[in-house]
Amino acid sequence: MQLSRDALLHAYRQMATIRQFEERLHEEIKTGQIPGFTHLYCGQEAAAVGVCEHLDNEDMIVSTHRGHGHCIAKGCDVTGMMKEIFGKRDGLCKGRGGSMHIADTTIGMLGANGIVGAGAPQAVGAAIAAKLDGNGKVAIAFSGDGACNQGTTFEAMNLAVVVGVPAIFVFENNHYSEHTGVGYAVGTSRDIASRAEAFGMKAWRANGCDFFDTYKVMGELLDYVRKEGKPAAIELDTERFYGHFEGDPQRYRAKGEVERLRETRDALKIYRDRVGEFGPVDMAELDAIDSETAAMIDAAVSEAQNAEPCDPAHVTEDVYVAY
Amino acid sequence: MQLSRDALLHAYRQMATIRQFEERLHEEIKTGQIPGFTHLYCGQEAAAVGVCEHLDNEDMIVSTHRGHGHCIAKGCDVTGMMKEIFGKRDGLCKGRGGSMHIADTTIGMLGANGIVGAGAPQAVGAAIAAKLDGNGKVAIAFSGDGACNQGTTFEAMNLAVVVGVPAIFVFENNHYSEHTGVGYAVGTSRDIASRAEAFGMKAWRANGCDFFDTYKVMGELLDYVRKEGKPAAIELDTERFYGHFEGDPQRYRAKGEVERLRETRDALKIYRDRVGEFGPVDMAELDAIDSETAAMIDAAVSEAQNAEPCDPAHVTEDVYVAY
Amino acid sequence: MAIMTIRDAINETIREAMRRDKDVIMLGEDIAGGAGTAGGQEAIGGIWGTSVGLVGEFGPERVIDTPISESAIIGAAAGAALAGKRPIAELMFSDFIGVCGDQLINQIAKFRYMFGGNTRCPVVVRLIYGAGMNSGAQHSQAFYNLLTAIPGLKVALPTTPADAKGLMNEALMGDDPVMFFEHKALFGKKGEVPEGLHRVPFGHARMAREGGDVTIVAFGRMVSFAEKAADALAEQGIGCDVIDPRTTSPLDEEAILDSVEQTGRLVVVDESPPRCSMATDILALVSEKAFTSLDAPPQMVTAPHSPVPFSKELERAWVPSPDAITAAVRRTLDWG
Amino acid sequence: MAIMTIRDAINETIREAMRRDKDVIMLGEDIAGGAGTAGGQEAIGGIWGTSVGLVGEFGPERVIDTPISESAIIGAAAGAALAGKRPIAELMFSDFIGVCGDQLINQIAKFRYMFGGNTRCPVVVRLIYGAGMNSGAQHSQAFYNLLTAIPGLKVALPTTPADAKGLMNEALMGDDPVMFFEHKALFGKKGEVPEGLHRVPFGHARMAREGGDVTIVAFGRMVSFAEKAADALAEQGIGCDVIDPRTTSPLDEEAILDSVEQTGRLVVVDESPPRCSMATDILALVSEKAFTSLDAPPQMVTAPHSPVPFSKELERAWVPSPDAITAAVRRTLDWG
Ligand SMILES: Cc1ncc(C[n+]2csc(CCOP(=O)(O)OP(=O)(O)O)c2C)c(N)n1
Ligand SMILES: Cc1ncc(C[n+]2csc(CCOP(=O)(O)OP(=O)(O)O)c2C)c(N)n1
Ligand SMILES: [Mg+2]
Ligand SMILES: [Mg+2]
Repeated sequence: MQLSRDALLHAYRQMATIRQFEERLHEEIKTGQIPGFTHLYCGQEAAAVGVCEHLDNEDMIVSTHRGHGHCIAKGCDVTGMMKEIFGKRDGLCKGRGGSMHIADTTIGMLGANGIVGAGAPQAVGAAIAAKLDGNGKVAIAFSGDGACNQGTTFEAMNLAVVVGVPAIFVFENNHYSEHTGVGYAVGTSRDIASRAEAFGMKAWRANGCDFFDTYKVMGELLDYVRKEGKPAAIELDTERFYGHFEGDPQRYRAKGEVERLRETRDALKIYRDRVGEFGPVDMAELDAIDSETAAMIDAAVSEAQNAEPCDPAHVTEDVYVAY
Repeated sequence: MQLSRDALLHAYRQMATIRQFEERLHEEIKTGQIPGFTHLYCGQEAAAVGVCEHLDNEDMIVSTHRGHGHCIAKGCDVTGMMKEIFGKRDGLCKGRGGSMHIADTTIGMLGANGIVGAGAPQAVGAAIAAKLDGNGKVAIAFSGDGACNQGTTFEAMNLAVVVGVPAIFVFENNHYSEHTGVGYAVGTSRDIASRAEAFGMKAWRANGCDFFDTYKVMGELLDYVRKEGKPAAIELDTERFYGHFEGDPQRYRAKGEVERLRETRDALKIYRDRVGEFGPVDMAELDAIDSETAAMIDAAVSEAQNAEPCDPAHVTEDVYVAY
Repeated sequence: MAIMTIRDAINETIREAMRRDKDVIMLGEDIAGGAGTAGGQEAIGGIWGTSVGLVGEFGPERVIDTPISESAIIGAAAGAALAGKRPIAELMFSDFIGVCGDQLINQIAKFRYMFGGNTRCPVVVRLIYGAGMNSGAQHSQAFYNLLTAIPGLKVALPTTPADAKGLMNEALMGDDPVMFFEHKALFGKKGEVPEGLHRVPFGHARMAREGGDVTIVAFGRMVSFAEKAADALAEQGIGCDVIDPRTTSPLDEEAILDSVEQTGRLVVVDESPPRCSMATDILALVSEKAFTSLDAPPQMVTAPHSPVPFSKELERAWVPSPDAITAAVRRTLDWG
Repeated sequence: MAIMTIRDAINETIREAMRRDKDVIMLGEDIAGGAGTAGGQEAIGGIWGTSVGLVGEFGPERVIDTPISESAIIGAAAGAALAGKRPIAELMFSDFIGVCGDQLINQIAKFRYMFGGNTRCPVVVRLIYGAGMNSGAQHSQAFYNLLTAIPGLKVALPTTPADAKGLMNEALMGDDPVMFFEHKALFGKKGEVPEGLHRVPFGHARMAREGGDVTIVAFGRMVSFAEKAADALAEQGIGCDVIDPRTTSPLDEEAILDSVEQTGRLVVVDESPPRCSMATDILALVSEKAFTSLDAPPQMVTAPHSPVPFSKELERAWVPSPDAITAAVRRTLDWG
């Protein structure tokens, strides 16, 4: 697999943006300016980006409570997201959604979701729409290893097979659902992908900390889905660097686990290590992207900090289109 | 496998009772005396009996909307059931439940259920109780091929594996959910049992129109479950002789399908054909059981017809133990 | 104007909508029927007969038979709506809202609000509901109160063929999610249905009877019971306003308050058990907003606080009766 | 009497119950925490800290961490109860009732009735609820109205540490299913808790304030807001009865009606949106049964008909405030 320089640099920029967005949130949350509870995507960058770099605005994704990475990878406005997470009135969702409910349907981002497992059937519906429109588009449900135990996820996989639509189930296995290990909660004999297979779907597996692996396997999957018009699944082995939510003391981790993961499973490091295999990119170019991204995130944070707060008078707006 | 004469005759009596109960209901429903809608179990007798002949009163089962067969096989009072289905005040559930809600927890029959898929997690809970009580008992969820698409069923299988309890999932595949074929609704690559396997469970398969096959395979399964304390599943290939509910015009059937099934897949015929392999039983004994059963069903029907109707004054009784 | 049943009015309205708008699609269990069988598709047309002929005309891509997976049905409808479609999802019994409740109350109802107002989720969920056919505790409930309680959902309950058409058209042409409750005992009810694109705006009550002495607000099948009671009372010289709100969310508060201002007497008839019901909703509305108009304690005629029983005698005692309505009207008149 | 938080009162009460009765078991997500991890069990003790130490004392057979499968959690609790256990099932957020709604409303609630009265299903479902922590539309709701509407369920909402203990003990010693709502903003609230087997019978309201001029009925966290309002009003010489019903099903109608008979004025404070809410339930009760006692229109102070918003300013505007309560009290006094 060879990639164009543009493609290589874009993918890196996307991952760097997610990483820096999340690392910065981790700091900002400590200051008490960010309301509610926040789930950081740090560590899983290669998963979102490895999937979404294949998509355009008409492909659709449905996300989870840990949605910042998916949103950025799908192209949501980063400043708008930052403002939303700070709860500001011109945030991407007018401060009404917050971290767990960011969406931009105009670019095929159908929504982060606070209900574990709720998104999977929605992706099937979006895929039904895509099939009817006959535009070759796909709909993707991101789910965690925990979400793969929710009945809706199973129903969705079965329904997708029955109706034969281009729905794709991306399982990001970061080995934890909250404070519980995947080895406990997923009682399956093999892995999550094998569950999808039992529903009559083709399933792939990839290293969700390695952009190149995820991107390549996802490409094969998409070729299959676009050609056959059938659903498919992929399990991405990935890692979460922070707690389940910010504030989680993470007593369930092994000693030194996070340090080890940051050493061996860091998507950005792995990208730098491997990028030479896929095209000519200079480390200095990546460094430049890092700096540009840092400046962009800086700007987004200060814009968010200085943005107008929500106006209480707007509390009952947009409940309906017309009532 | 050899069975005692008592065991052989008891199994036949149970199947004959279910058959005649249902055939008689089919006639009585035409007279308009039976309220509501009724799902007949005719054709699946070997499944319920092949499973339940292994159980005693402390083993527990959870049933479905098509529950008469399970109730009888588990030992519910047949006259009480008939009165219940006729909606009489001393019916097994005081006329408040009806065909879809027959239960007798004193003999481990935890309830028929009008909600497809609701029973499976309940069986897991009963199995949790059995494990805590350490009494070697098991809990069984009967489910149809349609119910195996409901999220609750999947969640239940996973939970049973996770907690490691003696829950058994019996899938009666009668090839239809209402008017839809199993080949359509179950999008799985192989069969229903393979879904259970994907959840990390051992699964068996048997001919659910053949008591001997079901009984034998179920015996193996129970040996495994009782020894290992783990859940297991079995898919029973069986047939439904009547419509989904009484009144169903069954236009989805092939021409002559029911006649062919009654010829080749009749549990009682198959029993008579094969019983010689398993022990010495006279056909005349079976004929005698048929006659006794007919008389018993006759008596149950006339008792039900003549029983006191419900008293409207009781409508709000037993909502709570104490309120 | 053609005379037809509610069943046929719904069928025809959906058919016309699907002809008019290729984005209208349907999902549900056995709504075509016969998928994967020797008899083949369209063997059934829905167990209620409301989708007869639709798969033949529009094909299985638009009239989608689903497995028994209500969460996936409503979830898929939600996703298809976010992607620009106008799905009609059928819940064979409204009793099944618990099986797919999250997709209704946390998803469809909230997308627009929590996503900042840029999203539309025009799903129409058809919920077949109601007691009276001895279907037992799990197949007889009238859960419109539970969904009326949820901001973001609209709730319609047609009681005539004309309203079935008009409200369905309104639902299918609006941009909000609509919970469309169809009473199983009303499917066979006949009446005149206007031709063409007949629409009934939400939030506009229908005055089923005008009388002026007592206001009766009734929901769904209870409207006809209230009419029966009103007719009997009329013979005794007592005039009842019978108000059929047609939608509970939005609710035509004005029609109710106006009538009570004139009559001073209110009876609300609701097929649900009493607690946190539409009956309490209307009593609260009137006592808060038309307090001085009330000349007698407002009355609720509801099912009791119990599940729906199976047997004929018990179910008959459970469902509110025309007699109970008459008695309640009399109580308001005999007051003080 | 020890002073402790509601969080600790719940923890201690469950611990004592599990010591007393080996049939009491717990199921939920991360209620022990750390299952299948290097850190090992009891890393957490529930994300609310209410089950700290329990897996250590009673083991993972009785304190069962589950996968994310709410229907299976409640369903398993139901089955275990039918098999003789007394399960406590935790819903991490009451917002998730839609995910497992059927097991609540069609299963647990109805077994006893539809199976003819021979069955007991003593499941206690703990539902952590409420707004005020910027948790957004899907993690902030107060769904006690939806479950109060369901015959067969009991619904408790403790507001003090003593009641948390007393109502939990009552739930665990009774034989009916109980929906036990715990407000997340109240977990840290401290108060005296009686030693020993303290029980608070269901259906008996607590009089949080006695005043005699206006009756305020408030639910859950709103009780403390009502108390705040009452204290402020007391300084202005206005005496409020503040009634904390403690359970909504059964409801202590008498306490409410008695107070209104004396005061003639009613304000109901409810954290839910208005429609088919506990606020409407109480207004209906009072207007039907204490009509002549009312001297002014009864007032509802509720959240608006919208989902719960995320941002601080919006959520603050959404949650009913002590000021809104004070204003409503004044409206009833200024009437006429
Ligand atoms: C229906 C539902 N149940 C429980 C929760 C609480 N919860 C939020 S995230 C989470 C764990 C999800 O694990 P996983 O799917 O692996 O995603 P990850 O957090 O690892 O990204 C849980 C239990 C929820 N939000 N929704
Ligand atoms: C949750 C729910 N959805 C739909 C129904 C309506 N329904 C009753 S039985 C049935 C088909 C069940 O098929 P299967 O599980 O194969 O059982 P069978 O009828 O063949 O015994 C359906 C769809 C229901 N009762 N509950
Ligand atoms: Mg995870
Ligand atoms: Mg079947």
